[in-house]
Formats: sequence, C-alpha cells, structure tokens
Amino acid sequence: MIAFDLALAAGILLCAVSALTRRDRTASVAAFMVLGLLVALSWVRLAAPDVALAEAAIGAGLTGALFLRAARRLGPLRPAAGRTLAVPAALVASGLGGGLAWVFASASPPAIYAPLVAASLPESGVSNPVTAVLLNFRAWDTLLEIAVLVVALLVANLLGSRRLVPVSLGEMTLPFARIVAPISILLAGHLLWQGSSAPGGAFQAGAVLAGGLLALVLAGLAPTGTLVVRGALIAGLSGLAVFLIAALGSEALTGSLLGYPNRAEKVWIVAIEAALTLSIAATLCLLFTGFEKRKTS
Amino acid sequence: MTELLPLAILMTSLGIAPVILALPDGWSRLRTALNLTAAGMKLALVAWLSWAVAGGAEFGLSLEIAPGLALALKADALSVLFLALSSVLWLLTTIYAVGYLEGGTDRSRFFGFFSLCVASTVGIAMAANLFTFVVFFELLTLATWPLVVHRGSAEAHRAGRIYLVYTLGGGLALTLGAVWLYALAGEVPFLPRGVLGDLPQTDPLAVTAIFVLLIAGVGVKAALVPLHGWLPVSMVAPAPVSALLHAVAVVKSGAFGIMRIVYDVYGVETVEALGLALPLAALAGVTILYGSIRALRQDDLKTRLAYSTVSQVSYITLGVALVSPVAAVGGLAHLIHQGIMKITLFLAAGNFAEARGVKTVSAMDGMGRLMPGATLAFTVGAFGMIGVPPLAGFVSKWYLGAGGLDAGQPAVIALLAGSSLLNAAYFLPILHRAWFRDPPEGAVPKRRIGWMLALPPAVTAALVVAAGLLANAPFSPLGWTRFIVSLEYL
Amino acid sequence: MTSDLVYHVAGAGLLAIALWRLATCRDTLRRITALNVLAIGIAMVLLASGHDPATGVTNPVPQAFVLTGIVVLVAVTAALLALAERLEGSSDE
Amino acid sequence: MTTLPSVLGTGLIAAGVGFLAVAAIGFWRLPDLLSRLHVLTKADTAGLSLVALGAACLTGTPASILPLGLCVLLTAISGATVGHLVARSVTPRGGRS
Amino acid sequence: MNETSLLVSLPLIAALVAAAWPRAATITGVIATLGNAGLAVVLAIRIGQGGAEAEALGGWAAPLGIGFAADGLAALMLVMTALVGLGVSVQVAGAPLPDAGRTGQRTAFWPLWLATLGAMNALFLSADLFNLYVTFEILGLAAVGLTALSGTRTALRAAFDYLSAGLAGSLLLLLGVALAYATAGRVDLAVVPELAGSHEGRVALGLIFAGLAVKAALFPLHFWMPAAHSSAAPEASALLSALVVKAAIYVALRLSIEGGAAVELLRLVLAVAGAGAMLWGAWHALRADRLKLLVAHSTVAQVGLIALAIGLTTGARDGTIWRAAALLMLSHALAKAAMFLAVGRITEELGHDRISGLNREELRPGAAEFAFAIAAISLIGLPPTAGFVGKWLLLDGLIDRGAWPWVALVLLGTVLSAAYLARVVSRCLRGGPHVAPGARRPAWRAGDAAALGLATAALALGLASALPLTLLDATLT
Repeated sequence: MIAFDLALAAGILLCAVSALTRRDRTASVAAFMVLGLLVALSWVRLAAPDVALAEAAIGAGLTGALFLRAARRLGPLRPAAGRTLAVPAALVASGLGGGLAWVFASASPPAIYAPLVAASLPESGVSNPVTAVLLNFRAWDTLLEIAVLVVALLVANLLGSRRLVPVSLGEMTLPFARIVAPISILLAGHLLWQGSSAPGGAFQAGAVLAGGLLALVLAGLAPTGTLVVRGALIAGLSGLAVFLIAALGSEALTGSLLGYPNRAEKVWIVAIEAALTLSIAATLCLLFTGFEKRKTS
Repeated sequence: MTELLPLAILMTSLGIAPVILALPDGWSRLRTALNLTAAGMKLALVAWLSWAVAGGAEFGLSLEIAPGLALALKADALSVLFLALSSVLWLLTTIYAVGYLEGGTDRSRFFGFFSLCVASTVGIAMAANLFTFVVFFELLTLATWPLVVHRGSAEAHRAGRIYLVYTLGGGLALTLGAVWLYALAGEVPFLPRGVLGDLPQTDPLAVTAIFVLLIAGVGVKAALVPLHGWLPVSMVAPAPVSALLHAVAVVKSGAFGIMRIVYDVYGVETVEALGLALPLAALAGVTILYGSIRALRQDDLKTRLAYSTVSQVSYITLGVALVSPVAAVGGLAHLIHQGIMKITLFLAAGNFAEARGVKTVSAMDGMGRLMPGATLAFTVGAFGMIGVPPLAGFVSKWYLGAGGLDAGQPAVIALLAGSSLLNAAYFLPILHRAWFRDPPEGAVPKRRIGWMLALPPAVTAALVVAAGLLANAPFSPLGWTRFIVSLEYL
Repeated sequence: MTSDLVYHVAGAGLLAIALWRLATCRDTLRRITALNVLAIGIAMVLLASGHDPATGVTNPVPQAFVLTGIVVLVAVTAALLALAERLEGSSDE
Repeated sequence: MTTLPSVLGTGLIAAGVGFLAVAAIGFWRLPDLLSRLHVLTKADTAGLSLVALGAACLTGTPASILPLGLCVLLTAISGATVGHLVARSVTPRGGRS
Repeated sequence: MNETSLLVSLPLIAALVAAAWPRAATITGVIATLGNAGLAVVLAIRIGQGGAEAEALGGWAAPLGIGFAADGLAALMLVMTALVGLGVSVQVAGAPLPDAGRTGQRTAFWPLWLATLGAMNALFLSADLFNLYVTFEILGLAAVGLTALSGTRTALRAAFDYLSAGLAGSLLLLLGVALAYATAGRVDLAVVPELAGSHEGRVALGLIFAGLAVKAALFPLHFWMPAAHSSAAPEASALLSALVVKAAIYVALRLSIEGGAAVELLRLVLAVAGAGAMLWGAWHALRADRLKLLVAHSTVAQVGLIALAIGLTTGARDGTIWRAAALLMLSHALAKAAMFLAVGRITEELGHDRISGLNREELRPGAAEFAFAIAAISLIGLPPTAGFVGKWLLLDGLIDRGAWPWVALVLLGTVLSAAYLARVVSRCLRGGPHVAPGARRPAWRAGDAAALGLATAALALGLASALPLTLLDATLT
C-alpha cells in the first residue's frame, strides 16, 4: 500500500501546486477541488473516515463552490508583483517545510487520549468515538465552532454580499434537483443517525443537506423572497441557540456545563445534532447564496 | 478627626479643581466665590495644622496602592513651612488673578489648573515618602503646562513645549532614580537624618548614581544651571502664573525636593560622606552667579526677574548643601523669604503691564509718579533681593554667610557679596528709572487697577518687611526654620 | 518508510507551498486559496501524528480537531470571499 | 478465497477502471470541448457503474447495495446534468439547437 | 448556575437574540453588557476572596475534556472587558442617529460586539490550547465584522487584510497546537511546562507565540493593525484596540508564566519583538497626520511595551514584572477605549480628524478633549494613573533583574509616547480660526460621558491599583 500512499501524496502536492500557480482562476479552483477529494482519500487511508466525509463535503465541495462563485465575480488574476522575491521565498518556505516535516516525523505522541477515550466511551452515550469527542468530551469546542459559523453568517449578512441570482439553466436541471434534493434529505438523516455509532454526524449531514438545498436554489426551484432569507437566517442561528440552551439546561440538571444527565446522553446528543444539522445546512446555504439582492452588473 | 487634617488641606484645592474646570466660563461670580472660599479654608486649616505641629502633634495618612507602594501624607515641621508659604500666596495670587483675568477667555480652565497646581504643591509639601513625592511632582508638571500655554499663541506653545521637554525629562530622571532606590531599599519614607541605613556602605556607586538622578530630576524645577532653560522662556505666561511658577509652585517644589532628598532620604551626613555635598554647593554657587549675570542684560522686565529667580533659588540649595546648621537656617528661611519677595516683584510687574503696558526695563521711566503704590511694592521687593537690612533677604543672606564660615567655606562670603552686587546692578537701574526719571509725554493708563490687583502686592511687600523686622518672633519664618534645623542637626 | 511518514512529508510540503505562495502573491483569491492549503497541510500532519501504525487506528481527538478546523475554515473562507467580493464591487462604483 | 463473486467482482472492477482510463486518455487527447464532454460523460458513467457492481459483488451484503446504487444513480444524473450545462455554456445562444 | 457558565453563554445568547430580532438589538445588547459586567464583578470578588477555581466542562477532566481556569488573571481580564464594553455600549446605545443609513450599522453592531464579548470571556477562562484556537477564530471574525461596520472602502480593505492576517496567525497557532499534540499527546494548558522541556515542544511553543505575535501586531508582524484600527468606526476601534488585541497578549502572558524558566529564549524573542513594535509604532505615531492613525499606531507601541514586559518576566509566579504587564494591559484598555471614543467625538464635531486642523476658535477644551488628555497621561505613564503604577512596577522589576538596556528602552518608549501624544493635546489648547465651516458642537451633550468615564476610571485605577494586584495573587499555578 505504500506505493498507493506515495502516489496519493504526489497527486496531492501536484494539485496544490496547480491550485496555487494556474493563471486561469477556474482551473485553479478545479485543482483545489481535486486536491480536496484526494485529501479526503488520504484521510481514509489514515483511518479517519469522519474527517474524510467532512472534507469531501465541506472542504472540497462547499469551499470549492464558494471559490467558484468568487472566481466569477473577482475577474481575472492580477499580475504578480515582484518575481525577485520568489526564489528566496521558495528557499525559506522549503526550509521551513523540511524542518516541520522533520519535527513532526520525529515526534511521537504518548498515548494519552486513546486510553482515556476508550475508558470513557461507554459513559458517553454514543459508540462512535469521534462523535463522543465532538459532542460530549469536548462539546465546548464544538459549541464555539458553531459560534464561528454564526459569526461568519453575521459578517456575510453585514456585508450584504450579492445574492446569487439563478439564471435559467434549462429543463435539464429540474429533474436533477428534483431527484437530488430528496436524496440529500434522506442521506442527511442517515448520516445524522449513523453518526452516533459509525462515521457521520451533524457536520457531514448538514453539508449534504446544504448541497441538496443549493441544487434547488440553483435550479430556481427554491423560493427566494426576503422572508425566506430571513427564515433561513433564523434557522442558521437556531443551532447555536439550541446548543447553548442545552448547555445551560444540562448545567441546571447536573451542575456542570454540557454535562448531560446520566443514561440520557444519547438523547441529548442526537437532539443537539439534529438541530445542528438543520442550522449548519441553512448557514452553509446562506453563505453560498448571499443575502442582498443587488443589480447584477 | 484631626488625623484627616492633611487630607482636608489637600482636598480644599484638589477637590475644587474638577468643579471649577467643569463650570461654564461665564459663571465668574460662582467661580470666584468657590476659589476664594477654598483658598481661605486652606489657609485656616494650615494655620490650625501649624499650631498642632508646633505643639508636637504628628499627622500621617497612608493608602497602599500596590505592594510596597503607598500614597502617604504627613505633616512635619518642614511640610508646614512650605504649606504656609503656598497657602498664603495662593490666596493672594487668586485674588490677583481674578482681577487680572477679568473679561478674559478660558477662565474656568485657568482657575481649574491653578487649583490643581496648588494641590500638587500641597501634596509635595506633605508627601511622606518618595513615591508620593514623585506622584505630586509629576502632577505639578501636568497642572502647570496648560497655564504656561494659556494664551494659546504660537510663542506660548513654543514655551510650553520647552517647558514640557525639561520637566518631563526631569520627571523621568526622578522616577528612574526613585524606582531604583525602591528596588534597593524596599521603602523610602521621609524621616529626619535619612532612611538608607547601611546602603551607602554596601553599594556606594548605585547610591551616588541615584542621588545624581534624583537631584537632576528635582533640579530641573529648581532651575539649577544647566537645567534652567525653561524658566525664562515660560515668562510668556500671564503674570499670576509667572508669579506662581516662580514664587511658589514650581521652583520652590524643586528646592523643597532637594531638601527632602538631602535631609530626609539620604541625611546630610551621608551626603557629605559620599562626597556629594561640595559638588552640589559648587553647582548652586555657579547657578547664583550665572543667573545674576544673565539678568543684567535682559531688557524685558519679567525675563530679568526670571533670571533673578534662577539665581536666588540656588541660595536655598546652597544652604542645604553647605552642611552647617546655620547655613541650613539661612537656606530654609530663604525658601519663604524669596517666595514672598519674588511674588511681590512679579505682581507689581504685572500691574505695570496691565495698567500702562510697560513690559520692559527701558519703559519704566517715571513709574514711581504714575503708579506709586505698585512701584513702592516693587522697590521693597528689590531691596529685599539685594539684601538691604532689615528686609527679609538680609536675614537669609546673613545666615548663609555665617553658615559658610561655620562650614569652613569662606568663599561663600565672596559669593554672596558678588551676588548682592550683581543684584544691585540689575535692580537699581530699574528703581532709578522709576523714581528719578520723568514719565514719557502723553502716557495714558490702559486700564484702571482695581483693589484685587493692588492689594496682593501691597500685602506681600508688607510681609517682606515684617519677615525681616520680626525675624526673632516665634512664628516668623526664621523662627520656624530654626525649629526644623534643630530636628535635622540634633 | 511508513505511510505516516509519507503523509507527514506531504503535509509539510503543503505547508511549504502555501507559505511560499502567501509570501509571493498579492492576489486576493490566491491568498485565500493558499490559506486553505495551509490548513489542509496542518490537518494532514495532525492526523498523521494521531495515526497509530501499529493498530491502524487514528486517535479520535485529533480527528475531532481536524473536523472542527474544517468547519471553522469554511466559515472564515466564506467571510473572506464575501469581503473580497464586496471590495471588488466597491471599486466599480 | 477465490469464490465466484470475488472473481466476478475483481473482473468487473478491472473493466470499470479500463473504461475510466479510456475516458481519461480521451479527455487528454481529444481536440475540442464537446468531444471531450462526450467521452467523459459516457465512459465515466459506464466505468463507475461497473466498479460499483464489482464492489457489490466483493462485499456481498445486500446492505451495501443500496448506497452503491445511490452512488451510481447520483453520478449518472449529475454527469448528465453537468454535461448538458457545460455544453450549453459553450453553445452560442440561438445557434445549433 | 455558575458565573463562569453564564459569562460565556449569556453574551452568545444575547448575540443570537440581537441578530434574530434587530429591533430589540440595542436593548438586548445593553442588558447583556450590564449583566456581563455584574457577573464579572461577582466572579472577581469571589476569586479575590476564595482563590482560583478550576472547572471541568461536562464533568470530563483535562486532558480529555476542556477545563475552565477562573483565576485572578482571568478574572482581571474579564472585569477589564466588562468595564470597557460597558463604556462603549453606553456610547453606541446613546448616540443619536443622524440618518437612517446608520440604523442598520447600529443593529449590526450589537450581535458582533456580543459575540466578541462571549469569545473574549471564553478565551480568558479557557485552559486548553485547541479551545483557545477556536475562541480566537470567533474573536477574529467578529472583530473583522466590527472593522467592516462602517462600510467604507478603506474599512473593507483593512478588514480583509485584518482577516487574512488573523487567519494566518490562527493557522500558525493551530500548527503549534498540532505539534504540541504530536509531542506531548495532549493539548491542555498544563502541558506547557512539559513542552518547554523538549526541542519539539519548544518549536511548538514558538509557533504558538508567532501566531500570537501576528494577532497582537508585534513587530514585524504588525502591518495589518494600524489600517484596521484607524478605518473602523470609533466605537469599533475602541473595542478592537482596547480589548481584542489583549486576547493574544493575555495568552502570551499565560504561556510565559506557565512555561517557566525553560522558555527564556522565546520570551527574549517576544521582548525584542515588543521593543520593535514599541519603537515602530511610536515613530509612525509621531509622523501621523490623522488623529485616528496616531491613536492606532500608539496601540502598536503600547502593546509592544506590554509584550516587552511579558518577555522579560522571570518565569517566577511571584514576579513583579508580569503583574506590571497585567496592570499595563488593564490601564491601556481603559485609556485606549476612552481615547478612541474621544477621537470619535472630536471627529464628529470637526468633520475631520487631521491633527493640523485641531485648532479651536473657542479655546476651552470640551469634555472629549479632556478625556483624551487624561487617557494620554495614563498611556504615557504619568501619575496618578494606573499606567504610572504599571510602569513603576515594570521598572522596579527590571532594575531588580539588572536589565539596564531594557530600562533604557522603556524610558525611550515613554519619551516617545509623551512626544506624540503631546502633539495632539497641545493642539487642542492652541487658538486659531481654523474651525471647519459648518462644524459645530453636536446637540448630543451626553456624548462625552462614556469617554470621560473610561478616562476617569484609568485615572482612579492608579489610586486603587491594590485591588487588581491583590486579585492577581489568586493566579493558578
């Protein structure tokens, strides 16, 4: 398998170089998306399927879509300023990279987390260790992470970024959206439910759901009134609200922030995850479509 | 209740300052009433305090603001000396300033900072440790700067900038020295005969360096050559400010600081043992001569007075540095004497400028006939400065001379004689013009001098005479300084 | 040579490429892409460190870190792109 | 070890990969966009379907058939739609209909 | 319910309410800021009396779970944030709206500010490196939103540079955390001494410090800050300069104390970077022609001074220097917030903020100018302000260490800060007919209250420095 790893790594590096050097914006974004997919593959190789799912859905898919949108709106690449800097910068960067590779490869972490997770997993209420870490052991990180999404939503709202206006794409897209949207809902539900015991969870499910919604929006099938945007905004905010209320509620019950009541952990976690899925889907969708209707120039 | 007396004295001016600053400019009656009430109250409180201190009472207040750092006030005999000077002169200068600035702009700002300035002086007088002293010393810089630039002209701002550069630079040196001393000694309260213990033996180099830093810091305000440059320049300020800067607040705080550092931080014996007394005395001597010589050449009346101040304030330093109880009495007494004499001169000069527009020596012709009262006050002040008996200046010069002999430095006599001659040389021509020349044709008064402008110089002139004539009375400045010196040179 | 080492090196390579691009390029979109590549590089070395070649299992805690990092990064990227687009729009006005 | 399903599965996957390789070569060698699109959409769909079928044979559980079928379905739909969209985007409006 | 839980969740809940219901944004924001201030004070009093508290979130103890460390230093920072936030909130809530265009700006302000507040509270309490990274991201995004609030092109440009620099800093931090994990196998704050003991660990700490240096705008990574802080709306600038920058500085201080003597070299680099920022900022402040730019550069300089102080801590927990640094942080927060609010008022009044145009026909300085002057005194470090006590303690500690070159640098920084701030204050006292036509004192008389209040707090803190300093005694070891 080492050959496969080497090929994958080479492909990853090649894609990265391509994404960062191609002069054509679309080509560079395409290279970035391929990079995301290859990276997701490499994480499957590193036995991290949860992360691979998230990377494929969010890192490659959604970020790529955002980049594509921006590439269209930003116009062509400006010529690079100074070439004189390129060589010394490359030398310094490769030196830094080499140093980091050496330091990381020479460090081997003592197994501290693994036994702790193994010991605590039965009490966490779920059997997928990644979900246990995300929603129970280190749920505070996850709560703040949702807060990052909310703040990004607020910033995008403040900037009033131009709303995506779906141009007529022809009848061919309609069946596509009509099929993809329900499948994505099903898939999201599946990922959400499976998250407690197998790879999956709120983030992956939310991203898939967002993809389905976006298909509807792009096909012109979704309603686009201001009221809808406002509703989506509130849906985007609701995930953090539910999480915070759950945090405070659990403290009221058990005396510890985010300390779920005994033997009800799974219910709490799934409830929170369900709210998060909807909210993440709404947030990602809004981040992509934008808020304000402006004259398209 | 009486323990809070120092705080009450401080608050009479510190508490009133923000109130006055916040008053609209037009409310002059209320402002004047507030100012005069506060000044009167302070005078009464200081009188009470002096009575109590003379009776042996001790006052101390302390607020710890950080581990090892406390804002502490106390009232000892030396404080009372300075307190009495500033409270009397504050009252008089306030009356004068109210009259002087009538109809002017920004009076609330002026009087607010004026009060703050006096509050800082009072704080300096009552500081019980070096930290407190530094705090009020810097506050004084901040409070006087807006007064120097009060007129708002480009020239005033130039003066303000120079003033700030000198005083903040000095403040930096003082702060550095103080921090260093705290780092070495832990705490530095002001106690007679010094507080350094065996530090001068264990680390003489650091202690000497700290002494130089501290003296340089306070020396800026005491206008020791070569740190005197700000003083003549800041003459651009209004007359009451000049009077205040020169007679009470700034230069006297500097001189007072030298006293505190030499007497109550290091102790005279330590200073002498470190070999620092003679250089300090020499510096004072140089300043005395230099100031007098520069004063000779100035035509601007206030600038001439300013150089005279440079010279005269160093008498105090000289008295401190001579390491002789007799000289110390002279120096301390001069703190008061020079204050009342110089303020008389400045107030009178302010009246000349206000009433007749006379700002230069060459324009003084016939002033005695036109403004006899002010000219008389000016004459008394000038004679006092020269050291004509039986005025106040004579008393302090006598003691300084005797102290010089006592300390085995007969050169001091020569120094004093030379200085007195120079004093005469720059004051007598003014008096000659004022009394013996005819006023210029068709001179018309610019404005009438009301009682508020006329009274204060008259009172201070009377004080000059009284301080000289009644020098042996128990509550005269001289009597009080003897009491202080007896504590220091037991 | 183990596969962990391969991914360590690949991650560090991504970091180096991204840093080089950040230092030499002024174009907004390219810089944002470079920051994303940087983040991927970090995620890769983190996961490779968490991977235990003996058992073939990757520690769930670094996995959670990387997951969090991905979501945070998409949020920041969206904000950056919105800003860049707004900037582009306002220069036209 | 070498049961019928595993042989069949491996064969199917190999065939699928062959299709994909041909698609890739075609994408690389063909001159213009429309013909590239042509080879991509068709060969891709076929290749992926074969690979999925092979994978289903290899795992052999009925539970795995649903997701694999979903994969094939989604790829087929999206391949068709994307191909259509790309073609539309290069075709001048009102040109060949 | 515990104060710490409420401190971290209440602002976030309020942010959501304000975002979802813009009409109630102002009232929600004011109530939340007030409540937050109350909670912070209660917590500080409790910690001052009962000592530091540690809490394991969800009952999962570190290193697996995330801990809250509510100690004296954290409590001091919480109170600082609460007070400055209160002042700025009063200013924003009370400001009259000149036109409808600003309504949207104000409603957008509240959720962003409340998110900032929540993130800062979470950051001060957090005892986990990865958690710190996440809080930094919230903080960075919300701060960028505050920068972009005014919507001008320069503000947007600055916001973009701010966000990309902030992201680069965060990623450096994350790389450091990753290496910390790779070295020690865990990422709670208690791992820092262990990290300091190995080469890889020190590289990890170095990466973390580099990330923090970007976020705190230390030389030579300061390039983004003056533009961001000078082009934002004054209230936003006050929050950014007074608080947001402190977050990175706080973490640097925490790591310096935790790291002990083993991270001496890193601290030295920090001190040098701080000194560079101090000199660079002062130099540019001296040459600035706009008031806001001057104040923004002064932030670079002052933060540099604080970083210098942190870099020179001895690593001992009973040291003087880090206490001085904490006190300087507090006094800088109060003074700088007051200064930016005052600048906002002056700009509003004159219609511009050119320093050469600050001359007044009416010589009497208004309350805003007065607040500016008091804040300037505190920033220079003149008595009786908290800045003075902080500098005194700093010099005391430096002299104790015998670090004379650093003493000279601190004094030089003081002189420079006096020089550039005197430029402004003396202008305000200068006469001249240069009042811009049409500029007049706005009708909103209470507008100077917040600036004056914050400046007075900086002044009064000098006399009450014993309070924060005793609170610092309860810092976790």
